[in-house]
Amino acid sequence: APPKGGAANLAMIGEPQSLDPMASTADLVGTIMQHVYETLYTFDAKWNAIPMLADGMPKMSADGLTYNINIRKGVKLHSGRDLDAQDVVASLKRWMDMAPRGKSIAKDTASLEAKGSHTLEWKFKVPNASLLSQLALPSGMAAIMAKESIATPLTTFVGTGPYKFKERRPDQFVILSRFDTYSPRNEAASGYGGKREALLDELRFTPVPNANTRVEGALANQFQFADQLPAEALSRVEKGGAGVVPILTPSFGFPYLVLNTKEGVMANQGMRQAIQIAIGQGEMLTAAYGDKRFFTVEGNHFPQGTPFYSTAGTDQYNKQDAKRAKEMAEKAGYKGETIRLLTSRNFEFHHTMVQVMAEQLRAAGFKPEMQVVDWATLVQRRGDSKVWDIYMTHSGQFPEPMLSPPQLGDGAPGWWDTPAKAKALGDFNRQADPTKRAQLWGTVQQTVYNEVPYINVGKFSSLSARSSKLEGYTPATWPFFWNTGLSK
Amino acid sequence: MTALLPRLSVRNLHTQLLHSEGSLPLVRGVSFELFDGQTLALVGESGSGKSLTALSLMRLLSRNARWTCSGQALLTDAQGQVHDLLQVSDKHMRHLRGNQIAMIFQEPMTCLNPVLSVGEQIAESVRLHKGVNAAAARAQALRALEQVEIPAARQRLAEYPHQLSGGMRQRIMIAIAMVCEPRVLIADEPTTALDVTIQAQILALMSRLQKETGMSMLFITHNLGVVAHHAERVAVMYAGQVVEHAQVHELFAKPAHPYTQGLLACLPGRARQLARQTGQPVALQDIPGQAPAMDHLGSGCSFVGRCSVSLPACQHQAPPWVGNPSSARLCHLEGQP
Amino acid sequence: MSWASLGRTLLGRLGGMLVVLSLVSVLVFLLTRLASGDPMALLLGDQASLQDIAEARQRFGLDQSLFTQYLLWLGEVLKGNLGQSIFLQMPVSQVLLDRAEPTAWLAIFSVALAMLIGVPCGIASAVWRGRWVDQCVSTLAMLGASMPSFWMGLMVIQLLAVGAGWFPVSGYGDPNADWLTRLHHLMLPALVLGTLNSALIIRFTRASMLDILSEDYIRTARSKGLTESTVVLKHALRNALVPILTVLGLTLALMVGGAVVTETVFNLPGLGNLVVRAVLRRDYPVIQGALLVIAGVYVVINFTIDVLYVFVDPRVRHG
Amino acid sequence: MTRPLVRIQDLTVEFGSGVQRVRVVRGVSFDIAPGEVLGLVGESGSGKSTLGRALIRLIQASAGSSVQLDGRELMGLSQGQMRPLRRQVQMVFQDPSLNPRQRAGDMLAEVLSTHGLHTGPARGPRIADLMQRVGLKPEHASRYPHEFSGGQKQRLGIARALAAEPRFIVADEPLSALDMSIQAQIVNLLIRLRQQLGLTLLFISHDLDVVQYLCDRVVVLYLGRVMEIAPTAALFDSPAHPYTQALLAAAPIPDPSQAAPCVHLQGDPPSPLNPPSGCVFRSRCPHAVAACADSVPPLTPTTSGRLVACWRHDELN
Amino acid sequence: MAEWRVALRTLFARRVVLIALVLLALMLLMAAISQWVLPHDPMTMKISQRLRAPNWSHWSGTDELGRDITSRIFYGARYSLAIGAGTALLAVMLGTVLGLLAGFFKALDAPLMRGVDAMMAFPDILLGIALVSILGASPSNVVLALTIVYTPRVARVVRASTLVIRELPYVEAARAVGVSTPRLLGVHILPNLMSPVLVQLSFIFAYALLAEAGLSFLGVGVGAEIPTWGTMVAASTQHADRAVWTLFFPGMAIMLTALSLQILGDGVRDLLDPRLKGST
Ligand SMILES: Nc1ncnc2c1ncn2[C@@H]1O[C@H](COP(=O)(O)OP(=O)(O)OP(=O)(O)O)[C@@H](O)[C@H]1O
Ligand SMILES: Nc1ncnc2c1ncn2[C@@H]1O[C@H](COP(=O)(O)OP(=O)(O)OP(=O)(O)O)[C@@H](O)[C@H]1O
Ligand SMILES: [Mg+2]
Ligand SMILES: [Mg+2]
Repeated sequence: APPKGGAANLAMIGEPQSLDPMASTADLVGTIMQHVYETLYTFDAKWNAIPMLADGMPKMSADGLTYNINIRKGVKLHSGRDLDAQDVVASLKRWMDMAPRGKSIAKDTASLEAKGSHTLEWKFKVPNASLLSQLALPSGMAAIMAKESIATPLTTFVGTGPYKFKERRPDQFVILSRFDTYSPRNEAASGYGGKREALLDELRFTPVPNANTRVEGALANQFQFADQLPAEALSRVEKGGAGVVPILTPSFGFPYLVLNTKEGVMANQGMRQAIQIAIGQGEMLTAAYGDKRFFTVEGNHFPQGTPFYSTAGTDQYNKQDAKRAKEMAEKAGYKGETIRLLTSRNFEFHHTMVQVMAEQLRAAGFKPEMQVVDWATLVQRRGDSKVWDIYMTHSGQFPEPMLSPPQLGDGAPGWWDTPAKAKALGDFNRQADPTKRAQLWGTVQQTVYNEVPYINVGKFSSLSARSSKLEGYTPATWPFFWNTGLSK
Repeated sequence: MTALLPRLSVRNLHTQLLHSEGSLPLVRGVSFELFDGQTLALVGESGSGKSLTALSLMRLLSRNARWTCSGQALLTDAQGQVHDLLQVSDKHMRHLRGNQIAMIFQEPMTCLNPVLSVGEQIAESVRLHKGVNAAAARAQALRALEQVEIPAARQRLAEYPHQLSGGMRQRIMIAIAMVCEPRVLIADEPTTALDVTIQAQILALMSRLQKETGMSMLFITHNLGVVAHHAERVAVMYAGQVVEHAQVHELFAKPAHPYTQGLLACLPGRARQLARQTGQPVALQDIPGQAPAMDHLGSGCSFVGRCSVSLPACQHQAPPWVGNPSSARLCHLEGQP
Repeated sequence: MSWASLGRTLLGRLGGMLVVLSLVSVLVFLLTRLASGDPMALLLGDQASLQDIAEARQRFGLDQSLFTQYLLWLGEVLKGNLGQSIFLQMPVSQVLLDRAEPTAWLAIFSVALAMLIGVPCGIASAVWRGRWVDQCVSTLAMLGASMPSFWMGLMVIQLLAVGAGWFPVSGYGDPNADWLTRLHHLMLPALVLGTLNSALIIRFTRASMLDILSEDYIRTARSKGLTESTVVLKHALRNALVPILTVLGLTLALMVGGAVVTETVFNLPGLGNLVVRAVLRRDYPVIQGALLVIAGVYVVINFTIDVLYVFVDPRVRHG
Repeated sequence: MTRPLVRIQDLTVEFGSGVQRVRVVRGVSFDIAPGEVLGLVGESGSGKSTLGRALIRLIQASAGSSVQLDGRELMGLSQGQMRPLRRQVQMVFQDPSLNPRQRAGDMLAEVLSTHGLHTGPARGPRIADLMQRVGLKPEHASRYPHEFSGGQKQRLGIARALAAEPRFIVADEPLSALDMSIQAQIVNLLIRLRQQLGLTLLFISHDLDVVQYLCDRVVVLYLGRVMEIAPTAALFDSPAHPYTQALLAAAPIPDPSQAAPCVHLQGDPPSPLNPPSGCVFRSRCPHAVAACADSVPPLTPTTSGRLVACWRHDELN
Repeated sequence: MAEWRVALRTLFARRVVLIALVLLALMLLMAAISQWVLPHDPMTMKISQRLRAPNWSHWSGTDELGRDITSRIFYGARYSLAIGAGTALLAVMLGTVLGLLAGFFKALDAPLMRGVDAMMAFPDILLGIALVSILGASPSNVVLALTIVYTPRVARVVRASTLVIRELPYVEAARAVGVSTPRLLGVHILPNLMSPVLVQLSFIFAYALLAEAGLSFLGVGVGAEIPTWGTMVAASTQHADRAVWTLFFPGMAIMLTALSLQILGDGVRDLLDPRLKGST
């Protein structure tokens, strides 16, 4: 086992938006705060939701509308007190109040109450198949916190995690220190679940927005862990000697293009389909990542071997057929209007892919116009249906379709809202049986390929690097550092 | 008159400005002798090379341009040793400058360092040349200030140039030049920037100091009134050359060179005098035209274009010196015109 | 008259300074608020709905009119309260204070380095104007002023930090690092900034020395028989002190916020870096506070220089 | 006596404000008759140029001042109202007063077009005529100022003043930047123009020699106040005011056989910031008594059209 | 005429100035004719050719999209030079007008100059960032933003010169003649302060080039797919460790151009230096 003690410098991609895991859905917030706060359920190595603070899986009523969840006894909060059902209810209510995912759960919730000191009862109006995944997700986390610490904004961070919050100096570091009386589970560690043990005395999350600097710092052994390195850095990290170890996580996430179905040229479904035919995702990914190990050109939204793997509609993927696209556009009544491509430079790969795409569209006779703004502006602008036609973004590759992209839900930019969508997703979400649900996903995916509210570009891997001294590290979408130690 | 030793003897001084396309002769064969206790006035119009002559002797020509100097400038110091100012090493020259030969400049407003106190500016020269300590140097500086008749001298030592009036500053300049009791003082238009009443004060002061110390003075000016009263001998410059040497009385009574004659005729005072003598109004005489550009000098006399009595020879032949050493002119004309 | 009128002059300057500062406050506010982009959208993350964002805007008072927001902000500023960072959830003054240290040290080191390089080089190139020394120094100075600073920073990192391994690549050391470590982290950025800024100082020193060396009083000094070094170092340099002081203050003031690019390249947690990040995440209170402080420091340094003139230049002291 | 062309009454000019306020010209009054050449002399800083500039409204005089041109008051006029009158009053400046980027001909044309004179085809010949009148070749019209010598530049300055066909010219030290031989050329030119055009001239100078030669009457200024006004011959023969006496005595006469100038005045002129009370000259006056400090001596007429401002004038003469 | 010839000869006499001029002329020429002579199309992507080291076909290698860097540098020159020149011209024009007004009309002086002071209190890159974020990323907006950044500097220089020139005798002489105020400003003052302005022009040109690169680096540059040198360098920082040529060559283009401009500016300044006048 890795030794105990020491402090690790962890180079992250930026400053956390907040330390309140409910206030922001940003991954970085979850990555850091999952060490402080725990959730009722979490994911194991195979992306199954397994209990964390919950004692076991929920007891569900026959109609699937009532959940009874028992909470583990004797779990210590950072304040020293034992966790009870009141804390959990208060926390979940806050989550349903603040966090976007929580809000959508709240819409379906009839009531949530503590039943006794360690049990809670959750009643729903409609069945919700994705509940446990939603509760397990570290981003926009349904974090369980001490009820007396609950405030908006949070000023103290009292959770149950293996680390407690020590200090934050903006743009310099967030320091977490070991929680000595942490109450671990007994199961063997798997993914985020099972036994957690804080081996390192201190975790120092250091924001290093410049990717190159993260690379250099990792190579110089200044950081024990460096998150999300550019693909170009792989060969250098590999050659970096014994000191650094690259961590390649395949199918880490997927870039996607959102099309404006509400206003403008893209409101026309025929046009959207034409665009889909015109672009070549393979070329876009190659341009953005270069190294083949970094991306997968495939139209299935979920990787092979996972429950939601389906090839429905993928014959529309990576066509790059300029001639057919031109015909389709003509048929859809395209008259050379400019197609506004909104993208930001904050993620270099967005920018690169949109550049390539613009070329492809041009080749197919479209008139694309790139609007490169900074991320803050993009996020603002995409809320206004008048000012864009297509924008580029990306998401983590999550195990549950409803976690991402938001266009599958209601009201997200793009404003996809058609009878076909309502039908496909309605069926999908009402189905509680996992196998049937997996089949139903094929229909949703087909609908997406038919109506083109968004275009999945493919999958990309992530590259991180750790010092070879950092032992026991398990690659994860939201990197965590329990069970991880520094060898001498 | 007793046979005097020349204190400073300048022979055939040539100063040329070097530039990318060659050189421009600005001082062309200037020679003169400066005797002990005497004042030689150097007069001539603007641009005739008066200042350049002085700066060449001091080896203080502007460093923004490149120059060559040739000729001889023999300075006899207080110990009787002779130095050729144009040949000695830089180090030696620094030793002579301020010590044996000093200079005061035209613009009292800009010639003093604005950020050093008056006392320091005088005393540093003493420390350098007399090798005395700071206190002694200050004492000497104080004495120098008293010598130039500055009221409340002790208090002035600590003041800065901008606190003083123009006349006062020129006195400071004189104090700086005189503090090491040089044998030769070059004064380049020391009063041109001053009012007449102040000018009279400064000139009186300089005469007094000269009498007291017995130094020799090269006095550069274009004010003929000043020349008349403060110089023994005069050298008239035109286009980089001395065109006439004369005793001051002689010069005013019988100007020999046509240029000098023209110059004197220009003076309204003389025209008035003449009018008074003859009893009828006299128009001002003027010299037509203007001095030639130094880069367009022909081989003949440089004054030929403006001369009313020029001969054919003047066009192409350099004029010879006419007359005796104490009174001579550079002219083709024979005898008195 | 001197002290009284001096006081009046300074008082006048002080008044001017206040006018400038209030203009600065308006500018600062306009600059931040006219920018597109929404801090709330960033704060809430990618999954937040438009509805969430609108609610958050209301919570932070961003839905009020610009003018109201300005008045509210100004009122707080006058009370000494720069507000609360949207993104960092702490008082802006606290954030600024945290960042002041690296920036201050960086500014001091790089200005010192720039001076050490710039002043002697500037003097040398003025004294030997037109000679090879001058040609070399001038060309080098201009080369310095022609390099994009991040370009030089990246190059230096590749060479001295990654290649030779003499310096840390980035950052400001561990949270509880001692000052030696800090110094070590500051050396490369200070080297970059110092070299680049020395270009300005060389140029400035050279120009003012050239001016001064052709002054009449330099000829007077030479006519006393002083050695060339005394003439240059005592008579000329003293006079050049005033312009050099000006450029020193200017560089220092500019460095406070102007090291933006270098701080970003080296990931130094300084003020410039803060502003860039705050701009990118539209953290209005921080942008406003930081810009106000940076501009304020600039104005105050300029004022201080004016006051310092009094001690350096007798003409001002007695005039 | 004919009506004066220019009448100055109580002309006062101030610069600065607050404690820094300087009164550079104080209550100056005099007349200039048509065709007269009036000399204005005085030490540097005594306010000669300021007076000249205030006279033609280049700077604003203080309230209460009055300048009449041919009976017409100039002081209340706006700059717009003043512009047509500028045709009648012109100024010649000390060299260099030429725009280095304007050709000589353009400069003259500018004056003509400003006042709408000699429009159309008449303009070219007029410019040539002006150039010739001041002794320049007409073909020089296309030259830039730096292509002229000092004397020629001054001629151009005079040509510019003449172009407007003025009745009155203020010449502010037009000779001081010139060499002696060139000075004579310009003086002769001025005399010739005066004879030909009947110009009235205010001639500012500190060269007493030239003033004596050129002017009909002389005004002596000291620290912004008039000390003495007298016909030239009278002034130079028997200066009445102690200051005038000192001034004349200090000027060296270019003749070694004459007596060397003697030093009448000690010390420097006082600062205009805090002038002496009473008679401004008393701090340097060899004849000053305690009473001189009490009040300002008025300019009183004495013999033969002479005005003197001195309390002790009667005693001393 | 002769004046100009002498001036040019003096300018060319310094070899560095000559070299700088030749370099600038070459840049301009390439920018002008690039589309006909370049070996590769600057915009065509060849993903299979990405990040190739310099070779015979690609003298400066290729970038992350497989585009030829040499071609892009020359093609980008027109944007970079246009941004630099546009900024310099606009800033000089605006600054000249402001400075002239402030220097000439006493009533305007205080208000205008306080505003200028306030603007100058912001470090230029910060002001640039803020302005580009307001205006949005595009070449014209970068020009606009940088113009706003540099105008106050010009205004200060021009004001100082105006204050001096306003008091010069020939301006007074023109007033005495009755010349109208606009003509006074346009004919007598403006042409005579052009020399410092000319020097400013070339310096601001250089600064604008650098500032554009800095803004791009910080992610607020001209944006889009416009190949300015700044965006090229900024994009290359991602690959600098593996493909240093993507950083090196555009950076050199910026540096050499900025250097040439500054040498030129210095040359012009020296030329106008009265201390050197005596030697001509
Ligand atoms: N530093 C210099 N560089 C170039 N030319 C110079 C320099 N100094 C003087 N000259 C030229 O040398 C000539 C003589 O100048 P000098 O200063 O000796 O004249 P001067 O007789 O002293 O005139 P002034 O009475 O105006 O002082 C002039 O034509 C002048 O233009
Ligand atoms: N614009 C101004 N602002 C402030 N003071 C001024 C101004 N112009 C002139 N003065 C002051 O007014 C006084 C008189 O100046 P003026 O130029 O009229 O004197 P002057 O008699 O013409 O002297 P000079 O013979 O030197 O030309 C001087 O003390 C001068 O400093
Ligand atoms: Mg001279
Ligand atoms: Mg005057």
